[in-house]
Amino acid sequence: MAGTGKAHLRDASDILLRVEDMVVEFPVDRRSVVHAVSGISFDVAKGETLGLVGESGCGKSTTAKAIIQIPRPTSGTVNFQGTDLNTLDDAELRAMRSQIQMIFQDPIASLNPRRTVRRIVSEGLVVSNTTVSKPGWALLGLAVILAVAAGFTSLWVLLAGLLAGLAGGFIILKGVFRPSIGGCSDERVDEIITAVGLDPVEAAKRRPHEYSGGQCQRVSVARTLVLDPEIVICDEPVSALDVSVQAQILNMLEDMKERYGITLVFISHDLSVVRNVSDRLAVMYLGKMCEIGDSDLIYAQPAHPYTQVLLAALPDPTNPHAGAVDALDSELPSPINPPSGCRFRTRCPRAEAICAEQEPQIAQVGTGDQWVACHFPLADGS
Amino acid sequence: MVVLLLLAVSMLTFVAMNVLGDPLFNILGPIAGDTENPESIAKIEAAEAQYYLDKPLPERYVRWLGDFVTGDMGVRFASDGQPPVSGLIKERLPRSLVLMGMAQVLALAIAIPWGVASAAGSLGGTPSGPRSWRFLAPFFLKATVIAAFAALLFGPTVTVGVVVWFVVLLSAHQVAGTNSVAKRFVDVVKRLAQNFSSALSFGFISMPNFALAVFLYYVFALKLGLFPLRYDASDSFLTRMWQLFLPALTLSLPGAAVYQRLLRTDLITTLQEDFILMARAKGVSKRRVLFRHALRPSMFSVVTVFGINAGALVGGALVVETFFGIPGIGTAVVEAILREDFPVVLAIVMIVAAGFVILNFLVDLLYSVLDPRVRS
Amino acid sequence: MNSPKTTGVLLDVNEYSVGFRTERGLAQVVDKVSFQLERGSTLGIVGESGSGKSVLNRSLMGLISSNRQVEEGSALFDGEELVGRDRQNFWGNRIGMIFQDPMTSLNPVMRIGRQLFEPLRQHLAMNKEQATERAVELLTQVGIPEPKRRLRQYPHELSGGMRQRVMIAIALAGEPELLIADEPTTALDVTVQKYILDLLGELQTDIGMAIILITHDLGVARGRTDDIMEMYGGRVMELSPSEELFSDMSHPYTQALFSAIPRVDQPKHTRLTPISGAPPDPIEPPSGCRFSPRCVYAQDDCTTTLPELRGSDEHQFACFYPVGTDASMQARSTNTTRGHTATGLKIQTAGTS
Amino acid sequence: MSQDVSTEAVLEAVEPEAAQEAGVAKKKLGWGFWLAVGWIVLIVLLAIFAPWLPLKDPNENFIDIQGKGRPPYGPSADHWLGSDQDARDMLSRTIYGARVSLVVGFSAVAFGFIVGGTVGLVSGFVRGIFDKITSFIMLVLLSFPALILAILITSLMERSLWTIALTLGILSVAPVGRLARAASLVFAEREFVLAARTMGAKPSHIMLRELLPNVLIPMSALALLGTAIAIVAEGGLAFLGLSVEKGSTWGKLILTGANSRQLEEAPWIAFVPIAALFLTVMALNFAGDRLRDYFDVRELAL
Repeated sequence: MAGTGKAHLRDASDILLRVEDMVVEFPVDRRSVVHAVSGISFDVAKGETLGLVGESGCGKSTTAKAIIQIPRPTSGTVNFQGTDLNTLDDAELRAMRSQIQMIFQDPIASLNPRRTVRRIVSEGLVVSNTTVSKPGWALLGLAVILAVAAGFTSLWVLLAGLLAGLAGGFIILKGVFRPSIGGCSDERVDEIITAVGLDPVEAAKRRPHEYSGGQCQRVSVARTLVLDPEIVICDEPVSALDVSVQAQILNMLEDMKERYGITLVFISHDLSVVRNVSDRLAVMYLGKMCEIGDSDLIYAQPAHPYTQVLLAALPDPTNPHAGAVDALDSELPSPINPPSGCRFRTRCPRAEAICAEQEPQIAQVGTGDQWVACHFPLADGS
Repeated sequence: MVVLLLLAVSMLTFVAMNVLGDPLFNILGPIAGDTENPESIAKIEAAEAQYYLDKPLPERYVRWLGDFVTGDMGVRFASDGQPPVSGLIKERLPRSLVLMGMAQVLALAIAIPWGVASAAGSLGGTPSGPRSWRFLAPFFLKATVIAAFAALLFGPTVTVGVVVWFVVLLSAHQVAGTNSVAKRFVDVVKRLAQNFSSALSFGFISMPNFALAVFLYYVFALKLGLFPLRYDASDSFLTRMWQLFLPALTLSLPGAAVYQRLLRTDLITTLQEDFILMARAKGVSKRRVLFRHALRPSMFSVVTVFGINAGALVGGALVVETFFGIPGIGTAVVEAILREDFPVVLAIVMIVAAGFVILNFLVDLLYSVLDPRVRS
Repeated sequence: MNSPKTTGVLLDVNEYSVGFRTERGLAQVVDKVSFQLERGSTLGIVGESGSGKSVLNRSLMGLISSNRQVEEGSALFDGEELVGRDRQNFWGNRIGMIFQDPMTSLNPVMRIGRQLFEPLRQHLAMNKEQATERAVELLTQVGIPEPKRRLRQYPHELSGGMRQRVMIAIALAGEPELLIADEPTTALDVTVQKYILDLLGELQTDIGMAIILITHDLGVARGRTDDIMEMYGGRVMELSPSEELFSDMSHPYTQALFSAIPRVDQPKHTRLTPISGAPPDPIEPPSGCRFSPRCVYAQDDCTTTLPELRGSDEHQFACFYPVGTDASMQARSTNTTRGHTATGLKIQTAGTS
Repeated sequence: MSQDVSTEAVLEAVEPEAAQEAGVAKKKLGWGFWLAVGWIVLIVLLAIFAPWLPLKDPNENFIDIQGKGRPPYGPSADHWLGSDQDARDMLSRTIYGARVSLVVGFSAVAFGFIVGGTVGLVSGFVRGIFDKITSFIMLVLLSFPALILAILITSLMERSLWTIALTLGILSVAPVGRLARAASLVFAEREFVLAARTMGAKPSHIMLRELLPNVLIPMSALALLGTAIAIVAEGGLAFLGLSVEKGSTWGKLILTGANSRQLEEAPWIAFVPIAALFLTVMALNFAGDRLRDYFDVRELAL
């Protein structure tokens, strides 16, 4: 594992996003640093769904957030349609934001509780293409200054001034900031709300806490679709949902993909969900890439020992790999000082001496789109 | 960080006193005004020299700081022999510290059992049987205390009424199992008791300490004569402690109510945690779960407010000392401010601010004792 | 160790119901559930959230006690009636329980040793040395390396998997005859999950205690339980030996649940068949069978009469049109021809709902 | 009250969805809340319209040696709440006293909330240097014993209504600022703020549209508690004789009635203003606490 190397990157024309040698580290205290992501490279073609799979602590969510630069990666390039996002300053980055969107794991927490669902969905339009807030700020500031100045004369005037300032500010806040969304976008908002399976009339009245988890996740999807994004990164979108609702959301995601031609990066710890959703698949362990390639190939013949262990442990009722290899009886090493060489070696049933000294490079398995970073890959993928 | 804070506080007070007030006038009184007659001019120069009033402000501040750090808090603004400030502090500070210390201890001693009792209901679990001693003991305790109060305050007729009421309530408890009227009666009383407890805690929070002082003084000192009317510095140690008890109680009740409400809210949140359910599923008794498992993780906001409350406590002590006539640091600072005797004010403000900062530092240490996660 | 009678029924529950009085009326969260648990066997209780599976077990154990709770029916634990009695003396020494989230199920400010000693001292009256020695034994039994050192550590110093093992050790300390595991591995990673489930299996064979494994994941229940009881809307939908539930499922809800799960052996982008609609409201449940509003086979009698459990002794189900019988084929075809079920659920002919 | 908590908690803890489905009604505000609000409205109206009410002149002495002997007179037909030692009517003095106390209370809180609230909100979201500086300033203000600082300012400047209100306002900036910062920190970590940033929202937009509405609600519940504290602080100053020179406030009235001789003979002189102050402060506290529970603001323990 510990896959450095970029042999698996394709140079086809329709590559939308290309991440090279991305490193993300968080300082813990003066001396030590958490190596959350240490040199990840992958690419995503237009219309494709890339699954990012791994257990908790493998850095998949950190990778997702680093792609949209919240926070920015420590090093490495994130090339989106020809521009490296790392080099953009905040303003330029904000202009690109509408093209890369994100859906979160906790459906209810990712929606502002104080606003109606329809307003949340249309928020994207208000935010991305209006610069209305400048005059709003000026008016609010003026109102407060006026109130305080009047106050110097006598206390009653101060009180009246403060109240007037507050009321004025409130009206400004409500009035100026709620520009009437342009004609066309009203239909677009309603169209998308219906597309994700919600009722626009209902949505205009009700707030997030009046919706179930599944419905809230539909709102999140609608909110991103309104901006007509190129790529949507889904960070464990269905993990918090029940099986029956999970199926509804996965079907809806597939429909939205076809209808709006969006590309998905789907992050999950559940291999059966990823199997259903993704065209290509990347398996991560402790901040490194183990295996990447076409999902049919990998699920049929996992090349990396870690992928095999994951598949064997899966409690899916009809799992052909069940019990192929016994469970790992050890703990995940700490990301503050990860093992040398291949990071899986401390738990890998096939580890040899070389695994500790030398980091395995990513190499192709056979002739298909399957790449693995391991000194002793499972040739036959038993 | 702590030093920086103390410097900022002292600078703020120093500037305020000098810029806003008129130090010269405070030292010499009206003489400072008439600059014609030579004799007062001499006095003015002498005072200016002694208090370095002729020097520019920053220099005077540095000079004052130098002295203060070495323990010499300068001399008071007073024409009669300028006794050193530190003498005043030494005499009055211990008295106030005892008063405030007693108040905080009393506040916690009242708040913790009261908070735990008011939160215990949310733990569920079958209430102890009406005949078990765990039910009867607190019941009789409450009954006797209330009856005693009634006897002292309202005389025999009311006391008899109270006793009858408790007998009825006890028999209702015994019968509650079978007859539903008694059960409903018991539930109503229990609900009223809970409402009374939260109303009481609200009452203590809303009662400002000066109003509370007047009220307690009226009830306990004037009417019941339980407490002495005046504080007398010359009395024996024990009587002085007893004299300090009522003011300390006045100071502690609002604090106790705040701590009780915080502890109750935190306890109710903690009691919903999984590890409490786990403890119950282990067979741990209700009392042990409350005190051994739930109390410690719920003490956080009480400890935080304990630190912040110290600042407010000084203000409270000031009011209570003035009302009860206790010559403590509170009365000293009020007199000093009124007379703009600013070395005294500066010294007291510095001591109080230092006390506040050090106490909050100790509170932070207490966090790591309470929660090992903070240590790592 | 109390003498482990190896055979016979340990827990016999019949017509057991739990409801909560709320402003809007009685929320019937568990409705007339009946099942039996042999000594030393494992019962899997499967159901989605809101199905009542957790409330059933926690109220059986008497952990939920509020004056708004309404308990009916009977539950005999080793012959003693549980319902209506104060069950505090059962906790820990006769019934043990472990919970879902290892992060919050151990007291964060108390050393692991002390949390282990509590049941040992209380139920087995052990002194300090005996308790320490027994604690080390228990920790080794659940597969924790360097047990002595662990006793002095705090929960936050251990990983999720380790903490779950400590919780199992604590639950076993009182040597209970029944261990209730409420979603024990939901919060854990797949690899650690497999180890914990294997561990529970081994412990059962060593100690011979009965286990109730509560989970929302059919896969977790398969192969690790002797019988599976499936719950929906507070009622039992199907109760059968675990293998038989998968090979010859009878209740439409089991079939719907099974077809909604994404499977590793299906090719990518296969269309899932979700169960449309949402779980029932316990205060105003749908009349008749509670799954009828979401069931593709629903006929008129499903909406009027509440189907009782039927079928053979081992394999029971609560449905008039069990899957695979020609009655259900007939029901399905009538619904597809008229385009909707008796409860108004639309049936897309192309099968993509 | 605690018994209800356990049922919702049970339902929530045991089956989260069941709790929502069981339609557990949102905690109502209850009759206590409306009673408290009623009292506050009554006091505010009385204070504002005092001159037009059929009240006796608060400073006029109604000496009636023949009829009732030497003042102070007990509560009687023409003096409902009795009179003080100079035979002035206690009822009208208390109502006029309310004018100052309430004005000081509300304006101090208004000042504290505008200044402290804004600074806290911004520093909670922006963090960085601005947050460090403002937090240090607030810490300095907090480590000053509030009452001593108040006495310091009032004794040095001429004590008009305006200076007292401003002083208490400055004092309330620090605690309010810290609470606003805590609230802002809590909400800034929430995922919907991260979602807004991923949609390209400017920091100013996020603060105004995402954080402010969420922080405003809990802060408004605290405003009532803040007013109560400000009124008590003004009372404290008045009790030490440092409040407004002209006109009377509740604190001053309590001071005049509080020496032991007065208490012995005429306890109502002290207890009338004490009752007025106590009821108002309790009403404010109670209403504030109910609002806090209603909006379920657990993160902002006062």
